[in-house]
Amino acid sequence: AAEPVSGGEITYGTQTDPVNWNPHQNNQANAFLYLRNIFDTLLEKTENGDFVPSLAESYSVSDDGTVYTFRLRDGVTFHDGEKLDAAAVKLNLDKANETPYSIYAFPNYDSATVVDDRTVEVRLKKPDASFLDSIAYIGWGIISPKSLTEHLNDLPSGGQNLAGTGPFRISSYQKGAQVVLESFDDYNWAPETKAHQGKAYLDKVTYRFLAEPSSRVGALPAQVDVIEGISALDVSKFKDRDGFVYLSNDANGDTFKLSLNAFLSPLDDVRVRQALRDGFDLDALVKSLYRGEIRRAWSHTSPVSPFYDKSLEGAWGNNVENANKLLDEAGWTERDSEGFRVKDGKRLSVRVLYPTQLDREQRSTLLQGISQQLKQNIGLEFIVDLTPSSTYLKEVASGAVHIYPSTWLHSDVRKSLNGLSNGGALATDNKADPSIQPLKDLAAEALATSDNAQRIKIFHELQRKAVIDDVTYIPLLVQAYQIAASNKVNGLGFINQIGSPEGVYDVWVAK
Amino acid sequence: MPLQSILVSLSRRVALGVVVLWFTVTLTFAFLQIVPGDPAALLFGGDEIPTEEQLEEVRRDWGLERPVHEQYLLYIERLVHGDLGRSYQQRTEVATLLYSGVWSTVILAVAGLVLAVVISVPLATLTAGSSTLLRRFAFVFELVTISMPSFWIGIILILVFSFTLNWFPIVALDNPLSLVLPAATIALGLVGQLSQVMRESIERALKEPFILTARSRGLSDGSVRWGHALKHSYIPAATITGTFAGNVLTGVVVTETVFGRPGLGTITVAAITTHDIPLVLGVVIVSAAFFVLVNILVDLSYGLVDKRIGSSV
Amino acid sequence: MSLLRARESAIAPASAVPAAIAEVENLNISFPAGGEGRHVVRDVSFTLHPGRVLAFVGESGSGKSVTARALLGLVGDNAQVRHERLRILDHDYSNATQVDWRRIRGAGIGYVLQDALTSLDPLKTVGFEVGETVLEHRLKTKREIRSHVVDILGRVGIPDGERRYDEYPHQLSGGLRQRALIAAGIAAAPRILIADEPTTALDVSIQVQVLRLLKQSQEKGLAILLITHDLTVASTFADEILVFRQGEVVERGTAGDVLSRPRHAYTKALLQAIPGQQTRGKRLSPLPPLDLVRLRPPSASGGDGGDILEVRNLTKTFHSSTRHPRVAVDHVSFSLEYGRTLGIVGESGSGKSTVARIILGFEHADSGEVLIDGKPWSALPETKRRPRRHLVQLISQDPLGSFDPRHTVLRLLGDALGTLPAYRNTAKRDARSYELLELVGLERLHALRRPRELSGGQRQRVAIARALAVEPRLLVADEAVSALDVSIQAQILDVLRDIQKQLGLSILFISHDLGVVQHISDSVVVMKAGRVVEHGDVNAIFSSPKEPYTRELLNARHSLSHFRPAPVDAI
Amino acid sequence: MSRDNTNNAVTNRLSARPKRLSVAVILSVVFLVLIAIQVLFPEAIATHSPITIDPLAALQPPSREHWFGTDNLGRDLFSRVVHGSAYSVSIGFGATLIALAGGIVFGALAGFGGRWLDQALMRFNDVLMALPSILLALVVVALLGTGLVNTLWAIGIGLIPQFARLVRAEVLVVRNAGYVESAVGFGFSKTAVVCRHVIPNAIHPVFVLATISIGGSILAGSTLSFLKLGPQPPAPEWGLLLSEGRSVIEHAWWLGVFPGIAISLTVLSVTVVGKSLQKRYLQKES
Ligand SMILES: Nc1ncnc2c1ncn2[C@@H]1O[C@H](COP(=O)(O)OP(=O)(O)OP(=O)(O)O)[C@@H](O)[C@H]1O
Ligand SMILES: Nc1ncnc2c1ncn2[C@@H]1O[C@H](COP(=O)(O)OP(=O)(O)OP(=O)(O)O)[C@@H](O)[C@H]1O
Ligand SMILES: [Mg+2]
Ligand SMILES: [Mg+2]
Ligand code: NI
Repeated sequence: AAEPVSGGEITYGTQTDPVNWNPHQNNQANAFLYLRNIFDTLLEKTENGDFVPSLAESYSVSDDGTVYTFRLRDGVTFHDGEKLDAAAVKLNLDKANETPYSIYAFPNYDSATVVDDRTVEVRLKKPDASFLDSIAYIGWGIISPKSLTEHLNDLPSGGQNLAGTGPFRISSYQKGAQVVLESFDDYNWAPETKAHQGKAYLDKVTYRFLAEPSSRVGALPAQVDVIEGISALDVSKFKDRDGFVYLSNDANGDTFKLSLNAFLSPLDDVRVRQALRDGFDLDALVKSLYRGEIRRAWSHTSPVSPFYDKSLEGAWGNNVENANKLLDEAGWTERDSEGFRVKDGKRLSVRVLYPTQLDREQRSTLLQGISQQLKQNIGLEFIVDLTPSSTYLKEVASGAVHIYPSTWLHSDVRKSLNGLSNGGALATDNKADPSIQPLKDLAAEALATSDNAQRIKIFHELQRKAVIDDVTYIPLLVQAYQIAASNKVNGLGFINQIGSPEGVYDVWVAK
Repeated sequence: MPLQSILVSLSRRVALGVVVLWFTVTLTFAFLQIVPGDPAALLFGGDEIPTEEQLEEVRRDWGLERPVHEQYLLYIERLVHGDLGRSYQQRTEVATLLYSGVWSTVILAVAGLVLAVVISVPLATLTAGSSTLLRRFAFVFELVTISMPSFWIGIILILVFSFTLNWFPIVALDNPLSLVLPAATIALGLVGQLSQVMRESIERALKEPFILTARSRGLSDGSVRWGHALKHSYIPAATITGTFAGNVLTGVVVTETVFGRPGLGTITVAAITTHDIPLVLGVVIVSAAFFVLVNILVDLSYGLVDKRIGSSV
Repeated sequence: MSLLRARESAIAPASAVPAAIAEVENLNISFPAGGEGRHVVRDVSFTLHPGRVLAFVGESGSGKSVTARALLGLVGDNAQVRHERLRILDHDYSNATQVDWRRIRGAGIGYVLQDALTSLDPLKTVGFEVGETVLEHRLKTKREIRSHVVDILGRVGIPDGERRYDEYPHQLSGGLRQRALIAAGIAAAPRILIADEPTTALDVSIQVQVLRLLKQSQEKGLAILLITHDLTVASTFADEILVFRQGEVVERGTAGDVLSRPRHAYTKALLQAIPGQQTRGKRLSPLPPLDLVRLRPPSASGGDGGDILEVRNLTKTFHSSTRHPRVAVDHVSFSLEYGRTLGIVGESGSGKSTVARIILGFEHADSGEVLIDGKPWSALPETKRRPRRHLVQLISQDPLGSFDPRHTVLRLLGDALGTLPAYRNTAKRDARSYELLELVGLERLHALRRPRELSGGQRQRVAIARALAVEPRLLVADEAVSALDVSIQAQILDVLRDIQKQLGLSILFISHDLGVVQHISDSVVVMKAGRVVEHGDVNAIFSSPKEPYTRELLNARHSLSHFRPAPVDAI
Repeated sequence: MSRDNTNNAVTNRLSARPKRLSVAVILSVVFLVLIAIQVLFPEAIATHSPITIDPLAALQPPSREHWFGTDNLGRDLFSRVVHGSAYSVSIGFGATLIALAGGIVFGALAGFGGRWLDQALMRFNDVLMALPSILLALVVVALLGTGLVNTLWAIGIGLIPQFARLVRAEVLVVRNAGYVESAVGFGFSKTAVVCRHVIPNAIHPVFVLATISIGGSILAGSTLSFLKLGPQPPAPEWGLLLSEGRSVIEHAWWLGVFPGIAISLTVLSVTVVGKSLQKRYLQKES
């Protein structure tokens, strides 16, 4: 409506203090809103899945799909005064593909070559449709070569030595408290996905980490201007209320779902998995917990993804009668004193391991609700084990966990496919199982093809197999992000690629 | 002569403190070795399960493949040189991380302690040995603060004084007012105990003959309480405050979490839950050193207040 | 009662007495809150005159201190005070407010409390405490205070006042502390000084110094109210004496009259109870002798003529990390015959208790040896000594501490009896316990009390009964009567003497009170700084001491007893 | 007249000693009895099942049907609080028992053992004290995992040094007490003296501390729950209820208020009873 104005500052209450400020090493979706202010990528992904220039003003792909050539924009400088050139980009790409330094190494990456000052050539081991996703992902954000060579060890802890090319630079960082970003005056290379060009409207933004949801909600609007991560109960405080803006966005990528370990008894019997899937009323639970602010999920893949299979909606779930029949068929006919089904003296029981650190938005409560319903409806014991992440990793590695609730929030085709095709595996030990080979082949085909329609078809097939036929995944929630702000703050939005809150480049404050 | 004996006892205490520190570090080190979980897996981070080769690489990188006793010796050797190692999770110098948190925590703790003393001293002194309405109020107030979980106190303070009344911001850290509520949370955790202990010793002192003597000189009730009796509550009060200060991390962990403040408390929780061994050890060292230091200071202060102690030890 | 009244009027102010500066008429004090309305002072009247000393005497709890404190309005918040007249320094204090009282406290009346250690604030300097009165009443400014205090300290005989000013009470000896307290009492130049037991906790020689100091103040025109339970002190010092008993004044008169011609039975009993040379061989208390014949152990008669206890060349040094090693016992030798009593006297810290503890086998001597019954004792390992331990029993100053607080008297006696093979049976034990209690003059109802629920005298009796239970041959009494009132002390001394006479026990009697030792002992050992300075027959030593130290001790005592009342025969 | 004239005074003083219990103490005891009944027979008191969910009845305010209201899964809060008492009370008692046992063993060894053992044990105690109890608890939880029993260990171990110190100090005092020496004087053996006199007399203040630390342990347990390191949902442990309720306190105050009251009143009662025990003990001592 109104004309954007430059100047001013805001305080932004956020959930997460990043564990690691190095974009090559950070995998917290909730941290991307800071990183996107500080770093740019070579390309940027648009809403409809295309890639548009950012630091690279153009790119080309060789016919065999193994060589990508990037032409860099001229006149780009880093916050520390370094110039963006081909050598800097090569250094970043090499670093981003070096393990264990980087967690975003691309399996088919072969090498990068400096062709001239502004041209870089990347060679892949074999064609891979998901490469550009990585290029556009913040995980491959371009860091100043000086930072990478001289201050590599300081980068995780943030601070002034962490220099990118983004519209904001780090002014100060207090671990556990806040990070203050200030506008980078030279910034003049916004991609076309942005609403404006030139330097950011805001002079300064203070991100204050407020892990307590009630603190964020309580602090708006008197003490902060914007918050993210709003629980369903609190939404009514802002939504359609005078003086506030409320935005919500479904996440791209995967949904929040149960991954079933189909290799571990009793889940190795597909009837048991089906019964589990159909033995509870997800709609009722989601409604009571989230009051319509968060949607239930139907597929492994997010409904906003171009690969989403809409036909799965209404195709499964809440069929207690059938679930009981399936369990009877599978031989779980006896009951023990607590009312659980028993076969050969063993109780029908599955263990669900969920790290406390990931528990947000009442997810563990949802799991408890499911557990209760499964007990009441089909006599299945669904043990929800909340554990600190340090022990979690060990337990996962042991392979003795049946169910593993998770969300992988990448829009990265390859990773999505990986998840869809590994049979719901949690642990390394079943990766080589021959039974999932056909899935893997399908996934590989989807990656290799350049035909998007074909890819979508394969995706749909995989989703249906995972949810309906094999029941390796039971989708639960469509992950969503929320932002609330006082209504003088304009220009807030979400990152196209994954749907989490965007940086504040386009944000301005009405005078 | 007295100075010399103070120095002797001081150096003995410091030596003892160093032993305690070393022992603490060793014990924690041993403890953490048995904690399940592969640090290499943590180091790898990321959302995919690393392969065995990748883990090997990480282990080599961090010296984790060596026998435990070698790791221990190496750690101690580095420690002696002031090197606390690097955090697994944040891959940063532990010393830097701790330094970034320590000031905020110290300010919070000191503010909390000062507030506790400022509340407790008059509360105890004015109500000792009397049965006024104020005494009854103090009784209820102390019991209530003693029996509430401190995170709960913190949440209520925030709700009432920050979000509803808007008196004390908690978000703007540069604003000194933002310290008030967290400090009050810490203080309220201590006030009950502190004023009860102080009152007890003031009451005991008030029954002593020297109080009668002081009264017989024409001193008013107030002068007797503030001028004579109060000082006698110093030692038990300092002991409690010392224990509390030495163990301040406990109070600070909760307060910092509730108020979203930076500091050692936040670092501690993160370090433990992510199994960041070097960082945990760093926290242990800092807080044990703090404990030892506070206790030395408290002990020395006994002698300053009560000269009998200085001369007999 | 009416008789007493008549006598009171008989000794109305003599013509030589200056006008009264404080008059108290029919003072009554009760503590309604502390129990069932206890009336602790009843109809007490007295006057104070410049340059004269009024003494309150009487046993513990008789209301002396409370009466004195009524002059300052400091009886206590829970007290009810009534009087017909209360005039102090020409003002009526009948309806005084706190502000009125504060004006007179310190400035008009100086108050010196009993026990100097606890009456000075341990956390304040001596100078502060002495100057506090002066500052409170704004008689001097902060600047002048130091020189004023140093001056006062000098006047009460504390040398080097400049240095002492900044010292703390614990850095002063007992005598200096008491003087500092007096200095604080007179710092604001009051006209009345109340001295509550100013000498009780002090060694004899220091007592003399303190009293001398009070005497000087009195001569300068101060009116002194002296409270003491020591008749000797009162007799030396006071112009007029009031004898208190259970809150009432039972006798009053000039010191000479009261002490030489006591009229009330209580006063007579009090005077009679004072042990010393004159009382040797006589009973101190009006109680009939105990009948202990039933208790006589079969073996006790044997061994006549030999030594029950022989101490040879004992030496004991205490080492401590912070102080210099301290030689507590230095080549001490003595012996004690069967059926006799040996006294040990000496000033505080002279090593008396340490010797006793070595004899009891609670402490190891560095060198030297103790023989009991002619057989090795201190050299034995504890396991060998254990079967014979019952032979030597301790009666301590603090019987309460020697009883397990959880146990009843019956259980305490039963436990002790349990060590004897003859009393393995509970019924037998109980019967014997009751018998023992009766023998030491206690009643059956006391058997089910816990030690805390008994009075000091009763406790000491239980301790004696318990010691006797195991059929000992030697009793070690370490300050066994020091904590008791004169009359109770008299009873216990009588009990001890009965025991010795009738059971043929030997007693090692330790005390710093020369009179007590003189009364009860056959022979005496005088100790100083861990060494035996003199050793011999009591009469010989007390009448013609050879060593200067012994003479010094006796002199100090003598100077307190110009006025030695003649003993009164048992009633 | 009795033979001993101080006799009466003493008896008077004894009967004069106030034996009355204050109202606060009586109320506390009554409340604790209620809690004990809840712990033993939760079914008898609870109106609903503590775990049965009812999505349609989520987040209802207190009513005749649901006395304390319902939580976000429609579970009856009153029933959850009733069933939760067992958790909180076991944390209080369990942790204290661990601390008591550890403290007595430690303290007694230090008090009776030679100088060297004493020194060694006390230095070790210093180390335990130097470790902030929260860190100790966190490490124990990291070591053993979360859960009720582990929570209880985590808290109990942290309390041991306090108890060990007290036990040792008491043992040292009692060991030098007159009655111990007197028992030796009667020829009792060392073991007999220790068992009959030293331990029974040293134990009383330790029990007083134990009473008070029950309350402290319940609070510590709720703090661990707050940090997500205590018992795990759906256990209705009070601290957990409270920390779950805190985020919705503005919309559903009952979720935060009732568990909070339950914790506070319990801790308060235990503290009041403990303090009154302590007072009686001191009174006996003086
Ligand atoms: N504040 C008080 N409350 C209750 N009773 C009191 C109080 N002060 C004194 N008494 C009682 O008053 C009685 C007289 O006490 P007081 O101190 O005058 O005795 P005393 O003659 O000075 O004895 P002592 O020689 O032991 O000092 C005692 O029985 C005492 O218990
Ligand atoms: N356990 C001990 N450790 C160190 N020094 C001690 C010990 N017991 C006694 N002493 C010292 O030994 C000396 C003699 O003490 P002891 O108790 O035998 O004196 P005393 O003659 O009984 O004195 P009092 O009349 O005051 O009871 C004192 O200086 C005392 O300080
Ligand atoms: Mg008195
Ligand atoms: Mg002695
Ligand atoms: Ni003479």
